[in-house]
Amino acid sequence: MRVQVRFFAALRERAGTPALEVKVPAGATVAEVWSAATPEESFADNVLAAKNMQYVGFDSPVEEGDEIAFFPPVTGGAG
Amino acid sequence: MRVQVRFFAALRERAGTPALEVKVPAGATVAEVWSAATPEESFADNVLAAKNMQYVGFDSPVEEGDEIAFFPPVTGGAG
Amino acid sequence: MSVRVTDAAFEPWSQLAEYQREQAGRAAKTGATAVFVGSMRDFNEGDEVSGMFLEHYPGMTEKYLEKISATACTRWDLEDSLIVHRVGELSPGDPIVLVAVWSAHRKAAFEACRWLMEELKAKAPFWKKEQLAKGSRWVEHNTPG
Amino acid sequence: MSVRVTDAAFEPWSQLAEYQREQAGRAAKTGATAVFVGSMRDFNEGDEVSGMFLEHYPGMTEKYLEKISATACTRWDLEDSLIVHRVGELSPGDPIVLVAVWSAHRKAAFEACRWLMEELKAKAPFWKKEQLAKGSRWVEHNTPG
Repeated sequence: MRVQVRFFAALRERAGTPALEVKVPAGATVAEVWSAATPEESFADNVLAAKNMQYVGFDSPVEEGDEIAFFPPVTGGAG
Repeated sequence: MRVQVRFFAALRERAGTPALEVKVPAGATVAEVWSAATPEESFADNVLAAKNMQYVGFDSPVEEGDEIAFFPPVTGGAG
Repeated sequence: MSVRVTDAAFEPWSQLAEYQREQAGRAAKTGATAVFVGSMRDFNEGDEVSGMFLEHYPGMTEKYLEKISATACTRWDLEDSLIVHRVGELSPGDPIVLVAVWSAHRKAAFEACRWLMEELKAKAPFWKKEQLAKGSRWVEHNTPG
Repeated sequence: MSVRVTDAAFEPWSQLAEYQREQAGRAAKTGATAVFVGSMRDFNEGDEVSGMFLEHYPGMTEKYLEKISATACTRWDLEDSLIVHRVGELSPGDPIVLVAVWSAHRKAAFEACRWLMEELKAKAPFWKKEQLAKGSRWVEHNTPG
């Protein structure tokens, strides 16, 4: 099945692209999407994931058409 | 000796005047100023006192020319 | 560090804009600003309030507000503070009090702003008299924070 | 309850004045307004910062800010809230974030405002990239509150 992958901030720069589509087997988890999307990066240390714009863990199951986003710890706000 | 007495808010209304001068013996305390200034009010329950614009207790000594203020609990601010 | 007691209606947001303009150049050092604005409600203790008279002790009130502002600067690492308090005749909705604190960090700004409001309500010499449908009454105590 | 993510510079005090004008009539019910404004400093971790790029996740960022605003309304008795957050290219001194909370009582306003800021900093999808004299760097973690 196909899922949409998005990267933000430093991960977007490392991935070299803000978005791509990957194919993963039915029943795949966010961790498998990460591996498919970033074949050169073995570890997902300090990487956060969101599924359809909600935070999820890397063990969360994925469905066809989901948007999976990976990004570093957030640094918004000020003060 | 003479001291200046000031009243605020409900106490000003009860006293019928915002300010008056009283004579008290040397070594008098704020409590004696209260008695001299408000002969009809025996108790000073719920009355705060300031000497020369600083909070003081009723047992605080008073000197010639001091400004002694009496007022109810404060209710400034909002929210 | 500024303290203002005024019998003229004030608009807190334009006061803040103006105050910050006067302090130009500080913005980039500050990082965090915490502000509290208290306004006159049209109800209190179950009654509709149509107007208010706010009395103060000229001289002592300003001294007290300056004292707590200085104390806040020693307890927290603050860049600046501003307290504005209205006196005289007020209408419902009128801003009564503005407390603003500038700091490099939000924790200090939040804590100092709240502390200043509590100290102000606890001991600053102001007294409120409410105008109700049936006459007026002095407010006898402040609500706890 | 309003959430705004904007790539245009904003002036927090005029935003607040304008927002309150839109909500006219509420002032007399509100009593307490607590506000936090966070601005871009010209230093961080010992380095001078000359500019900043603020990235966000369009869609998720707004959803997250709306979620915490709604949660604040269930945890405290609030009349309203406003969150404004800047994105894009910023200069030192520029306001980054505005959080404002309106309530009948100051305790709820203070607590909810601070809680919203902590939730925003902890999880709202924004990322800062600082421009230094020698190149740029992504900020790796937020300061604790």
